[in-house]
Amino acid sequence: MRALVARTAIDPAALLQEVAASGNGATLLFTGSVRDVNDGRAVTGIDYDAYESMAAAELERIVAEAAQRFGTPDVVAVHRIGYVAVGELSVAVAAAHPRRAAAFDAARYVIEELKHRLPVWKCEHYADGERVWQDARVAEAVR
Amino acid sequence: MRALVARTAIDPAALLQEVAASGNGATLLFTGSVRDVNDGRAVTGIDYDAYESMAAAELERIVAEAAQRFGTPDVVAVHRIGYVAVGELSVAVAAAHPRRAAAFDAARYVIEELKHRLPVWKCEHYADGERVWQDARVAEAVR
Amino acid sequence: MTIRVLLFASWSEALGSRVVEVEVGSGATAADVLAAVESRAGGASLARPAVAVNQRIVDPATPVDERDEIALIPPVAGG
Amino acid sequence: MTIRVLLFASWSEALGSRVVEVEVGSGATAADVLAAVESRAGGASLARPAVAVNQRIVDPATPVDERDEIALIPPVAGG
Repeated sequence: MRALVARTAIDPAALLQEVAASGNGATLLFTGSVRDVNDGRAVTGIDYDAYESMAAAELERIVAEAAQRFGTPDVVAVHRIGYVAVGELSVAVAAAHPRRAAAFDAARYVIEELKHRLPVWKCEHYADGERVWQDARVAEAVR
Repeated sequence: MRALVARTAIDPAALLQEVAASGNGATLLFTGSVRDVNDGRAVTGIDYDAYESMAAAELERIVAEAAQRFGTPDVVAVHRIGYVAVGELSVAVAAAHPRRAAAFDAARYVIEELKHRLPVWKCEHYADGERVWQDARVAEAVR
Repeated sequence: MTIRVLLFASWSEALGSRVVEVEVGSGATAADVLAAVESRAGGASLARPAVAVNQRIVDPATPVDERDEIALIPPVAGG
Repeated sequence: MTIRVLLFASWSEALGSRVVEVEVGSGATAADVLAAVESRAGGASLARPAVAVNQRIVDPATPVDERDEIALIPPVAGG
């Protein structure tokens, strides 16, 4: 069980190794990467801001909840912050379990919860040079 | 899109690379490995028998169905056959998509379908030297 | 006519071969082929298989031909 | 009392700083702190944030203290 909020590149192979155990028949890896297009605009990268100490604590809580709920200690999650270029990983979750249904559910739980709970914010950088904080776009939308 | 039934070791990193595309924000990897214990017995490995030509064709169909149903060409699946020792991978599925829900669903679809449709059979080898064809155990169970 | 039947898993082991040839009458069905192979298996504890003709599972009433690729498909469990 | 408030994302950008200090009366609540920071933001188009006290999101009516770690938490979107 491990949770990390980091400025360094994510290594998915290391995560897979970390959750490996001879009793685990099923291993799930989810990775999220920066897409080249969002809402029709060409994106070059995303700058992730974070309330780092709270984000690290919250990600630890989420991983612990998944471990408890789905019955496996083999859950790890890493969220990258700072500038992440198109194609690079921004987040990765690995979960392993004797059975595949629980491995799927544990990985899914972690990614859904962190999307809603981690104090992390995206500033999208576009090919035309503009950049937009996504939390402010929410403000526009709800007006 | 690719499906393979093979006697060689599975390389999950290669599968991840294969489904990578700059429009895919979400990538899912499922791997299945031989567990050290099954139904309380210590297992040393599983010998996978297969109707190879039919299994290859069926796995191709399953991958194509997932690609069509979830709207991404980036789905690959590999099933290993022959003897697979404890801890080694017997199956791997990778799926990538702009959105995470579809990536999860595509990978899940492929693994569930192949478990039920691939003409592949397991002979479990136990630490005590015995080995048991699992298709024959079904026969015992339904008597 | 003579039908070649591919065998796998416990069926292959029980009959000591990956393929057997059975004699059936003309107009024989998938069910007839299965019965002919079963009679060779003696009392071995084997799950009842489906029959595949040309790599597709067929209804037992499907007629077979010597040119078909025929296989017994025990309960599968991949992964 | 003087309250230090941590800022992130569009709030940090709008106020040109990762942290601001605001003056509030004794007995002030999280809502009072937010109002004090908002008055500094002018007319910037900012999503209304939650307030975290000691790294937990709190009800706006929660009283705050100068020793607390206080932060504005705009709508989050990790991943």
